[in-house]
Amino acid sequence: MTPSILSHQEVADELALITSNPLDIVGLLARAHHPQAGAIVLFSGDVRNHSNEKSVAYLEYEAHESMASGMIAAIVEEAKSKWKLTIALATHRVGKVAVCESAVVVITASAHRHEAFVANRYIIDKIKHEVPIWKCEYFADGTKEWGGNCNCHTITGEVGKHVYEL
Amino acid sequence: MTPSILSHQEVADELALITSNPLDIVGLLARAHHPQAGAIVLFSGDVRNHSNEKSVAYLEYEAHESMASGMIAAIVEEAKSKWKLTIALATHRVGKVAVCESAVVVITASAHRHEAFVANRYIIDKIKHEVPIWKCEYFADGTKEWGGNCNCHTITGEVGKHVYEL
Amino acid sequence: MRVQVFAILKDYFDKEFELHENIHDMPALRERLIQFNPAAAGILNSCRFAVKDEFIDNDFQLAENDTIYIIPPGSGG
Amino acid sequence: MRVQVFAILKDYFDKEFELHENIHDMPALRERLIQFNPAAAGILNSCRFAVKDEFIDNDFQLAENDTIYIIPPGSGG
Repeated sequence: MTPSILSHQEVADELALITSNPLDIVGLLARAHHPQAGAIVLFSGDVRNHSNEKSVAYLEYEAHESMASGMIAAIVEEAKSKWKLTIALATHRVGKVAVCESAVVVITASAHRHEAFVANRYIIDKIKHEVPIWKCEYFADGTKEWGGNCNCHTITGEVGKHVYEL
Repeated sequence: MTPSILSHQEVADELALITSNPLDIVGLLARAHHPQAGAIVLFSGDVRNHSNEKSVAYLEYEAHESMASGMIAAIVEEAKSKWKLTIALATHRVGKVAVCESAVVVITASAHRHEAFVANRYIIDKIKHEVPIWKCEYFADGTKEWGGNCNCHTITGEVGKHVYEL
Repeated sequence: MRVQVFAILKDYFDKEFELHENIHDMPALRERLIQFNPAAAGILNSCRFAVKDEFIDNDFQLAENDTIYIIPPGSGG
Repeated sequence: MRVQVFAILKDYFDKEFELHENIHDMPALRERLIQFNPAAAGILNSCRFAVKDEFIDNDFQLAENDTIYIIPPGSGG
Protein backbone atom coordinates (compact mmCIF):
# COMPACT_ATOMS: atom_id res chain seq x y z
CA MET A 1 0.00 0.00 0.00
CA THR A 2 1.22 3.47 -0.83
CA PRO A 3 0.57 6.23 1.67
CA SER A 4 -2.49 8.17 0.63
CA ILE A 5 -2.32 11.89 0.08
CA LEU A 6 -5.20 13.49 1.89
CA SER A 7 -6.87 16.69 0.81
CA HIS A 8 -7.45 19.35 3.49
CA GLN A 9 -11.07 18.29 3.71
CA GLU A 10 -10.18 14.66 4.28
CA VAL A 11 -7.70 15.53 7.01
CA ALA A 12 -10.29 17.70 8.72
CA ASP A 13 -12.80 14.90 8.54
CA GLU A 14 -10.51 12.65 10.56
CA LEU A 15 -10.34 15.10 13.46
CA ALA A 16 -11.72 13.86 16.78
CA LEU A 17 -14.42 16.38 17.71
CA ILE A 18 -14.40 15.21 21.32
CA THR A 19 -11.22 13.89 22.85
CA SER A 20 -9.73 13.14 26.25
CA ASN A 21 -6.22 13.88 24.94
CA PRO A 22 -4.47 17.26 25.20
CA LEU A 23 -5.34 19.44 22.20
CA ASP A 24 -2.49 19.73 19.71
CA ILE A 25 -2.99 23.38 18.78
CA VAL A 26 0.15 23.49 16.67
CA GLY A 27 -0.88 20.43 14.70
CA LEU A 28 -4.38 21.81 14.23
CA LEU A 29 -3.03 25.15 13.05
CA ALA A 30 -0.72 23.41 10.58
CA ARG A 31 -3.82 21.96 8.90
CA ALA A 32 -5.27 25.41 8.43
CA HIS A 33 -2.76 26.90 6.01
CA HIS A 34 -4.49 26.70 2.68
CA PRO A 35 -3.43 28.41 -0.54
CA GLN A 36 -6.86 30.01 -0.95
CA ALA A 37 -7.08 31.23 2.64
CA GLY A 38 -6.02 34.81 3.21
CA ALA A 39 -7.17 34.84 6.81
CA ILE A 40 -6.95 32.27 9.59
CA VAL A 41 -8.59 32.79 12.98
CA LEU A 42 -7.87 30.44 15.87
CA PHE A 43 -9.76 30.47 19.16
CA SER A 44 -8.49 28.58 22.17
CA GLY A 45 -10.56 28.35 25.34
CA ASP A 46 -8.06 27.91 28.16
CA VAL A 47 -8.50 26.95 31.79
CA ARG A 48 -7.95 29.96 34.08
CA ASN A 49 -6.37 29.76 37.52
CA HIS A 50 -9.18 31.77 39.08
CA SER A 51 -12.95 31.68 38.80
CA ASN A 52 -15.48 33.52 40.94
CA GLU A 53 -12.52 34.78 42.99
CA LYS A 54 -11.51 31.24 43.95
CA SER A 55 -8.27 29.49 43.07
CA VAL A 56 -8.87 26.75 40.49
CA ALA A 57 -7.05 23.42 40.80
CA TYR A 58 -8.32 21.94 37.53
CA LEU A 59 -11.45 21.52 35.44
CA GLU A 60 -13.27 18.40 34.43
CA TYR A 61 -15.44 18.29 31.33
CA GLU A 62 -18.24 15.80 30.82
CA ALA A 63 -20.11 15.29 27.55
CA HIS A 64 -22.92 13.32 26.01
CA GLU A 65 -20.27 12.30 23.53
CA SER A 66 -22.25 11.00 20.56
CA MET A 67 -24.65 13.97 20.63
CA ALA A 68 -21.81 16.44 21.19
CA SER A 69 -19.75 15.08 18.29
CA GLY A 70 -22.71 15.18 15.95
CA MET A 71 -23.68 18.70 16.97
CA ILE A 72 -20.13 20.09 16.68
CA ALA A 73 -19.81 18.54 13.22
CA ALA A 74 -23.13 20.10 12.18
CA ILE A 75 -22.26 23.55 13.56
CA VAL A 76 -18.88 23.51 11.80
CA GLU A 77 -20.44 22.41 8.50
CA GLU A 78 -23.17 25.04 8.78
CA ALA A 79 -20.60 27.79 9.36
CA LYS A 80 -18.35 26.51 6.60
CA SER A 81 -21.11 26.67 4.06
CA LYS A 82 -22.70 29.90 5.34
CA TRP A 83 -19.43 31.90 5.21
CA LYS A 84 -17.76 29.93 2.37
CA LEU A 85 -14.81 29.01 4.58
CA THR A 86 -11.81 27.18 3.14
CA ILE A 87 -11.20 25.51 6.51
CA ALA A 88 -13.38 25.07 9.58
CA LEU A 89 -12.63 22.76 12.46
CA ALA A 90 -13.41 22.47 16.14
CA THR A 91 -12.41 20.06 18.85
CA HIS A 92 -13.31 19.89 22.55
CA ARG A 93 -11.64 18.06 25.39
CA VAL A 94 -13.39 15.96 27.98
CA GLY A 95 -12.04 14.73 31.31
CA LYS A 96 -9.54 16.56 33.48
CA VAL A 97 -7.96 19.71 32.00
CA ALA A 98 -5.20 21.60 33.82
CA VAL A 99 -4.79 25.36 34.25
CA CYS A 100 -3.35 26.97 31.09
CA GLU A 101 -4.36 23.97 29.00
CA SER A 102 -6.79 24.38 26.16
CA ALA A 103 -10.29 22.90 26.57
CA VAL A 104 -11.60 23.80 23.14
CA VAL A 105 -10.10 24.98 19.86
CA VAL A 106 -11.90 26.45 16.84
CA ILE A 107 -10.08 27.30 13.61
CA THR A 108 -11.63 29.08 10.63
CA ALA A 109 -10.02 30.21 7.39
CA SER A 110 -11.43 32.25 4.53
CA ALA A 111 -10.33 34.39 1.61
CA HIS A 112 -10.87 37.62 3.58
CA ARG A 113 -10.77 38.16 7.33
CA HIS A 114 -14.34 39.23 8.08
CA GLU A 115 -15.78 35.78 7.39
CA ALA A 116 -13.12 33.94 9.41
CA PHE A 117 -13.73 36.17 12.45
CA VAL A 118 -17.54 36.06 12.35
CA ALA A 119 -17.68 32.32 11.68
CA ASN A 120 -15.21 31.51 14.45
CA ARG A 121 -17.25 33.45 17.01
CA TYR A 122 -20.44 31.83 15.75
CA ILE A 123 -19.01 28.32 16.14
CA ILE A 124 -17.63 28.82 19.65
CA ASP A 125 -20.81 30.55 20.89
CA LYS A 126 -22.96 27.70 19.58
CA ILE A 127 -20.66 25.07 21.07
CA LYS A 128 -20.62 26.75 24.48
CA HIS A 129 -24.38 27.32 24.62
CA GLU A 130 -25.93 24.40 22.78
CA VAL A 131 -23.66 21.36 22.72
CA PRO A 132 -24.06 18.92 25.66
CA ILE A 133 -20.65 19.46 27.25
CA TRP A 134 -20.41 20.61 30.86
CA LYS A 135 -17.54 21.81 32.95
CA CYS A 136 -17.00 21.22 36.65
CA GLU A 137 -14.54 23.51 38.41
CA TYR A 138 -12.46 21.90 41.13
CA PHE A 139 -11.07 24.56 43.46
CA ALA A 140 -7.87 24.57 45.48
CA ASP A 141 -9.95 24.57 48.69
CA GLY A 142 -11.40 21.16 47.79
CA THR A 143 -14.85 22.41 46.74
CA LYS A 144 -16.31 21.95 43.27
CA GLU A 145 -18.91 23.72 41.19
CA TRP A 146 -20.74 22.70 38.03
CA GLY A 147 -20.76 25.39 35.37
CA GLY A 148 -24.11 26.33 33.95
CA ASN A 149 -23.51 29.88 32.90
CA CYS A 150 -25.88 29.66 30.00
CA ASN A 151 -28.96 31.18 31.56
CA CYS A 152 -30.26 32.35 28.21
CA HIS A 153 -33.67 30.80 28.84
CA THR A 154 -34.23 33.24 31.70
CA ILE A 155 -33.90 36.04 29.12
CA THR A 156 -35.40 34.43 26.02
CA GLY A 157 -38.19 32.71 27.96
CA GLU A 158 -37.60 29.42 26.16
CA VAL A 159 -35.38 26.48 27.08
CA GLY A 160 -32.86 25.94 24.26
CA LYS A 161 -33.27 29.45 22.83
CA HIS A 162 -30.21 31.65 23.26
CA VAL A 163 -29.59 35.36 23.50
CA TYR A 164 -27.84 35.48 20.12
CA GLU A 165 -31.00 34.14 18.47
CA LEU A 166 -33.13 37.10 19.60
CA MET B 1 25.22 35.61 34.71
CA THR B 2 22.19 33.51 35.39
CA PRO B 3 19.51 33.33 32.72
CA SER B 4 16.78 35.81 33.56
CA ILE B 5 13.21 34.69 33.93
CA LEU B 6 11.02 37.00 31.90
CA SER B 7 7.43 37.81 32.74
CA HIS B 8 4.88 37.58 29.92
CA GLN B 9 4.96 41.34 29.55
CA GLU B 10 8.73 41.44 29.20
CA VAL B 11 8.72 38.69 26.60
CA ALA B 12 6.04 40.51 24.63
CA ASP B 13 8.05 43.71 24.78
CA GLU B 14 10.98 42.03 23.05
CA LEU B 15 8.89 41.05 20.05
CA ALA B 16 9.92 42.53 16.71
CA LEU B 17 6.85 44.39 15.46
CA ILE B 18 8.25 44.51 11.92
CA THR B 19 10.49 41.73 10.69
CA SER B 20 11.86 40.33 7.45
CA ASN B 21 12.02 36.83 8.97
CA PRO B 22 9.26 34.21 8.64
CA LEU B 23 6.72 34.59 11.44
CA ASP B 24 7.04 31.91 14.10
CA ILE B 25 3.32 31.44 14.80
CA VAL B 26 3.91 28.52 17.11
CA GLY B 27 6.44 30.45 19.17
CA LEU B 28 4.11 33.45 19.30
CA LEU B 29 1.21 31.31 20.40
CA ALA B 30 3.32 29.71 23.12
CA ARG B 31 3.75 33.18 24.66
CA ALA B 32 0.01 33.64 24.82
CA HIS B 33 -0.92 30.94 27.33
CA HIS B 34 -1.43 32.84 30.54
CA PRO B 35 -3.02 31.54 33.75
CA GLN B 36 -5.51 34.41 33.82
CA ALA B 37 -6.49 34.08 30.17
CA GLY B 38 -9.60 32.04 29.47
CA ALA B 39 -9.67 32.94 25.79
CA ILE B 40 -6.96 33.28 23.19
CA VAL B 41 -7.65 34.53 19.66
CA LEU B 42 -5.00 34.33 16.96
CA PHE B 43 -5.31 35.97 13.55
CA SER B 44 -2.92 35.11 10.74
CA GLY B 45 -3.02 36.99 7.44
CA ASP B 46 -1.72 34.56 4.85
CA VAL B 47 -0.65 35.04 1.26
CA ARG B 48 -3.22 33.57 -1.13
CA ASN B 49 -2.36 31.92 -4.43
CA HIS B 50 -4.94 33.98 -6.29
CA SER B 51 -5.88 37.65 -6.27
CA ASN B 52 -8.18 39.44 -8.69
CA GLU B 53 -8.42 36.15 -10.58
CA LYS B 54 -4.69 36.11 -11.28
CA SER B 55 -2.21 33.52 -10.08
CA VAL B 56 0.08 35.00 -7.39
CA ALA B 57 3.80 34.14 -7.41
CA TYR B 58 4.64 35.95 -4.14
CA LEU B 59 4.03 39.19 -2.26
CA GLU B 60 6.44 41.84 -1.21
CA TYR B 61 5.72 44.12 1.73
CA GLU B 62 7.29 47.53 2.18
CA ALA B 63 7.06 49.64 5.33
CA HIS B 64 8.07 52.95 6.78
CA GLU B 65 9.59 50.84 9.49
CA SER B 66 10.09 53.25 12.37
CA MET B 67 6.59 54.72 11.98
CA ALA B 68 5.04 51.29 11.47
CA SER B 69 6.69 49.83 14.58
CA GLY B 70 5.62 52.77 16.70
CA MET B 71 2.05 52.66 15.41
CA ILE B 72 1.66 48.91 15.88
CA ALA B 73 2.99 49.21 19.43
CA ALA B 74 0.52 52.02 20.15
CA ILE B 75 -2.46 50.16 18.63
CA VAL B 76 -1.63 47.03 20.63
CA GLU B 77 -1.24 48.99 23.88
CA GLU B 78 -4.48 50.89 23.25
CA ALA B 79 -6.38 47.63 22.70
CA LYS B 80 -4.74 45.97 25.69
CA SER B 81 -5.83 48.72 28.02
CA LYS B 82 -9.27 49.28 26.43
CA TRP B 83 -10.30 45.61 26.69
CA LYS B 84 -8.16 44.70 29.74
CA LEU B 85 -6.32 41.99 27.80
CA THR B 86 -3.86 39.71 29.54
CA ILE B 87 -1.85 39.40 26.32
CA ALA B 88 -1.80 41.44 23.12
CA LEU B 89 0.83 41.20 20.44
CA ALA B 90 1.17 41.83 16.73
CA THR B 91 3.95 41.39 14.25
CA HIS B 92 4.12 42.11 10.51
CA ARG B 93 6.56 40.85 7.91
CA VAL B 94 8.30 42.98 5.32
CA GLY B 95 10.08 41.85 2.18
CA LYS B 96 9.17 38.84 0.09
CA VAL B 97 6.46 36.51 1.50
CA ALA B 98 5.53 33.26 -0.24
CA VAL B 99 2.07 31.79 -0.86
CA CYS B 100 0.69 30.14 2.32
CA GLU B 101 3.14 32.04 4.49
CA SER B 102 1.87 34.42 7.11
CA ALA B 103 2.37 38.15 6.54
CA VAL B 104 0.88 39.35 9.82
CA VAL B 105 -0.07 37.75 13.13
CA VAL B 106 -2.19 39.24 15.92
CA ILE B 107 -2.75 37.44 19.22
CA THR B 108 -5.08 38.60 21.99
CA ALA B 109 -5.97 36.92 25.26
CA SER B 110 -8.51 37.86 27.91
CA ALA B 111 -10.47 36.38 30.78
CA HIS B 112 -13.59 35.91 28.61
CA ARG B 113 -13.81 35.45 24.86
CA HIS B 114 -15.75 38.53 23.80
CA GLU B 115 -12.87 40.92 24.56
CA ALA B 116 -10.24 38.75 22.84
CA PHE B 117 -12.34 38.56 19.63
CA VAL B 118 -13.27 42.25 19.49
CA ALA B 119 -9.77 43.46 20.34
CA ASN B 120 -8.13 41.16 17.80
CA ARG B 121 -10.36 42.44 15.01
CA TYR B 122 -9.75 46.02 16.12
CA ILE B 123 -5.98 45.59 16.03
CA ILE B 124 -5.82 43.94 12.60
CA ASP B 125 -8.25 46.45 11.05
CA LYS B 126 -6.21 49.37 12.35
CA ILE B 127 -2.94 47.81 11.18
CA LYS B 128 -4.30 47.13 7.70
CA HIS B 129 -5.87 50.56 7.26
CA GLU B 130 -3.61 52.95 9.14
CA VAL B 131 -0.08 51.62 9.53
CA PRO B 132 2.36 52.52 6.72
CA ILE B 133 2.90 49.02 5.36
CA TRP B 134 2.12 48.28 1.73
CA LYS B 135 1.89 45.09 -0.23
CA CYS B 136 2.88 44.54 -3.84
CA GLU B 137 1.49 41.45 -5.54
CA TYR B 138 3.79 39.76 -8.02
CA PHE B 139 1.81 37.56 -10.39
CA ALA B 140 2.80 34.38 -12.18
CA ASP B 141 2.47 36.21 -15.53
CA GLY B 142 5.29 38.60 -14.56
CA THR B 143 3.08 41.61 -13.79
CA LYS B 144 2.85 43.32 -10.42
CA GLU B 145 0.28 45.44 -8.63
CA TRP B 146 0.53 47.64 -5.55
CA GLY B 147 -2.24 47.05 -3.06
CA GLY B 148 -4.17 50.09 -1.93
CA ASN B 149 -7.48 48.59 -1.05
CA CYS B 150 -8.14 51.09 1.68
CA ASN B 151 -10.35 53.53 -0.18
CA CYS B 152 -12.06 54.61 3.02
CA HIS B 153 -11.47 58.29 2.23
CA THR B 154 -13.76 58.01 -0.79
CA ILE B 155 -16.53 57.04 1.66
CA THR B 156 -15.62 59.09 4.74
CA GLY B 157 -14.60 62.14 2.70
CA GLU B 158 -11.42 62.58 4.74
CA VAL B 159 -7.92 61.20 4.13
CA GLY B 160 -6.91 59.12 7.15
CA LYS B 161 -10.49 58.60 8.33
CA HIS B 162 -11.74 55.02 7.99
CA VAL B 163 -15.10 53.39 7.59
CA TYR B 164 -14.97 51.84 11.07
CA GLU B 165 -14.69 55.32 12.57
CA LEU B 166 -18.04 56.48 11.16
CA MET C 1 -37.61 3.23 30.35
CA ARG C 2 -34.02 4.12 31.14
CA VAL C 3 -32.96 7.60 32.25
CA GLN C 4 -29.45 9.01 32.08
CA VAL C 5 -28.51 12.35 33.62
CA PHE C 6 -25.42 14.54 33.28
CA ALA C 7 -23.34 17.12 35.08
CA ILE C 8 -25.08 18.91 37.95
CA LEU C 9 -28.08 16.53 37.75
CA LYS C 10 -25.81 13.82 39.17
CA ASP C 11 -25.93 15.77 42.45
CA TYR C 12 -29.71 15.05 42.53
CA PHE C 13 -30.13 11.65 40.84
CA ASP C 14 -28.18 8.50 40.10
CA LYS C 15 -26.31 8.82 36.82
CA GLU C 16 -28.49 6.10 35.28
CA PHE C 17 -31.66 4.48 36.48
CA GLU C 18 -34.71 2.53 35.30
CA LEU C 19 -38.29 3.80 35.59
CA HIS C 20 -41.09 1.25 35.34
CA GLU C 21 -44.11 3.54 35.25
CA ASN C 22 -46.65 4.68 32.73
CA ILE C 23 -44.94 7.83 31.49
CA HIS C 24 -45.67 8.77 27.89
CA ASP C 25 -44.07 12.15 27.31
CA MET C 26 -41.39 14.54 28.50
CA PRO C 27 -43.58 16.83 30.67
CA ALA C 28 -44.85 13.77 32.56
CA LEU C 29 -41.32 12.46 33.04
CA ARG C 30 -40.14 15.83 34.34
CA GLU C 31 -43.07 16.02 36.79
CA ARG C 32 -42.26 12.53 38.08
CA LEU C 33 -38.57 13.40 38.57
CA ILE C 34 -39.51 16.59 40.44
CA GLN C 35 -41.69 14.45 42.74
CA PHE C 36 -38.68 12.21 43.38
CA ASN C 37 -36.48 15.17 44.24
CA PRO C 38 -38.23 18.57 44.55
CA ALA C 39 -34.84 20.31 45.02
CA ALA C 40 -34.09 19.50 41.36
CA ALA C 41 -37.16 21.39 40.06
CA GLY C 42 -35.25 24.54 39.06
CA ILE C 43 -32.55 22.75 37.13
CA LEU C 44 -35.00 20.25 35.53
CA ASN C 45 -37.06 23.15 34.21
CA SER C 46 -34.02 24.47 32.35
CA CYS C 47 -33.05 21.08 30.87
CA ARG C 48 -33.68 19.66 27.45
CA PHE C 49 -34.45 15.99 26.96
CA ALA C 50 -33.07 13.74 24.22
CA VAL C 51 -33.76 10.29 22.79
CA LYS C 52 -31.42 8.59 20.31
CA ASP C 53 -29.12 11.67 20.05
CA GLU C 54 -32.00 13.99 19.13
CA PHE C 55 -33.69 16.57 21.34
CA ILE C 56 -37.38 15.83 21.86
CA ASP C 57 -40.27 18.21 22.38
CA ASN C 58 -43.32 18.02 24.64
CA ASP C 59 -45.28 15.99 22.10
CA PHE C 60 -42.70 13.25 21.55
CA GLN C 61 -44.16 9.88 22.59
CA LEU C 62 -41.81 7.94 24.85
CA ALA C 63 -41.61 4.17 24.39
CA GLU C 64 -41.01 1.64 27.14
CA ASN C 65 -37.56 0.70 25.82
CA ASP C 66 -36.31 4.27 25.18
CA THR C 67 -33.28 5.70 26.95
CA ILE C 68 -33.95 9.35 27.81
CA TYR C 69 -30.99 11.67 28.25
CA ILE C 70 -31.53 14.77 30.39
CA ILE C 71 -29.36 17.62 29.17
CA PRO C 72 -28.67 20.60 31.49
CA PRO C 73 -27.75 23.98 29.96
CA GLY C 74 -24.25 24.30 28.49
CA SER C 75 -21.46 26.25 30.12
CA GLY C 76 -22.31 29.34 28.07
CA GLY C 77 -19.71 31.99 28.88
CA MET D 1 13.98 69.63 2.11
CA ARG D 2 14.17 65.93 1.50
CA VAL D 3 11.21 63.87 0.25
CA GLN D 4 10.83 60.11 0.56
CA VAL D 5 7.99 58.20 -1.11
CA PHE D 6 6.73 54.66 -0.69
CA ALA D 7 4.96 51.86 -2.48
CA ILE D 8 2.97 52.88 -5.55
CA LEU D 9 4.40 56.41 -5.43
CA LYS D 10 7.74 54.93 -6.53
CA ASP D 11 6.07 54.34 -9.92
CA TYR D 12 5.72 58.15 -10.20
CA PHE D 13 8.74 59.59 -8.36
CA ASP D 14 12.26 58.64 -7.30
CA LYS D 15 12.21 56.92 -3.95
CA GLU D 16 14.11 59.85 -2.39
CA PHE D 17 14.89 63.30 -3.69
CA GLU D 18 15.80 66.82 -2.59
CA LEU D 19 13.60 69.88 -3.16
CA HIS D 20 15.26 73.29 -2.95
CA GLU D 21 12.22 75.54 -3.19
CA ASN D 22 10.24 77.80 -0.93
CA ILE D 23 7.62 75.34 0.23
CA HIS D 24 6.25 75.92 3.72
CA ASP D 25 3.41 73.49 4.19
CA MET D 26 1.96 70.20 3.04
CA PRO D 27 -0.69 71.55 0.60
CA ALA D 28 2.01 73.54 -1.20
CA LEU D 29 4.30 70.49 -1.36
CA ARG D 30 1.49 68.34 -2.74
CA GLU D 31 0.67 70.96 -5.40
CA ARG D 32 4.32 71.10 -6.44
CA LEU D 33 4.56 67.32 -6.74
CA ILE D 34 1.39 67.22 -8.84
CA GLN D 35 2.99 69.80 -11.15
CA PHE D 36 6.03 67.51 -11.48
CA ASN D 37 3.85 64.55 -12.37
CA PRO D 38 0.14 65.24 -12.98
CA ALA D 39 -0.54 61.49 -13.33
CA ALA D 40 0.16 61.17 -9.58
CA ALA D 41 -2.58 63.66 -8.60
CA GLY D 42 -5.13 61.01 -7.67
CA ILE D 43 -2.83 59.01 -5.46
CA LEU D 44 -1.23 62.12 -3.89
CA ASN D 45 -4.67 63.37 -2.87
CA SER D 46 -5.24 60.16 -0.89
CA CYS D 47 -1.84 60.25 0.84
CA ARG D 48 -0.89 61.43 4.27
CA PHE D 49 2.39 63.22 4.94
CA ALA D 50 4.71 62.66 7.89
CA VAL D 51 7.73 64.34 9.47
CA LYS D 52 9.82 62.70 12.19
CA ASP D 53 7.49 59.67 12.42
CA GLU D 54 4.39 61.82 12.99
CA PHE D 55 1.61 62.58 10.54
CA ILE D 56 1.34 66.31 9.82
CA ASP D 57 -1.71 68.39 9.00
CA ASN D 58 -2.21 71.27 6.55
CA ASP D 59 -0.99 73.84 9.08
CA PHE D 60 2.30 72.15 9.95
CA GLN D 61 5.22 74.45 9.01
CA LEU D 62 7.88 72.61 7.02
CA ALA D 63 11.51 73.49 7.73
CA GLU D 64 14.32 73.52 5.17
CA ASN D 65 16.07 70.52 6.77
CA ASP D 66 12.96 68.37 7.27
CA THR D 67 12.55 64.98 5.62
CA ILE D 68 8.95 64.57 4.50
CA TYR D 69 7.56 61.04 4.12
CA ILE D 70 4.61 60.58 1.78
CA ILE D 71 2.38 57.78 2.98
CA PRO D 72 -0.11 56.17 0.55
CA PRO D 73 -3.21 54.42 1.93
CA GLY D 74 -2.65 51.05 3.61
CA SER D 75 -3.65 47.76 2.06
CA GLY D 76 -7.00 47.86 3.84
CA GLY D 77 -8.76 44.57 3.11
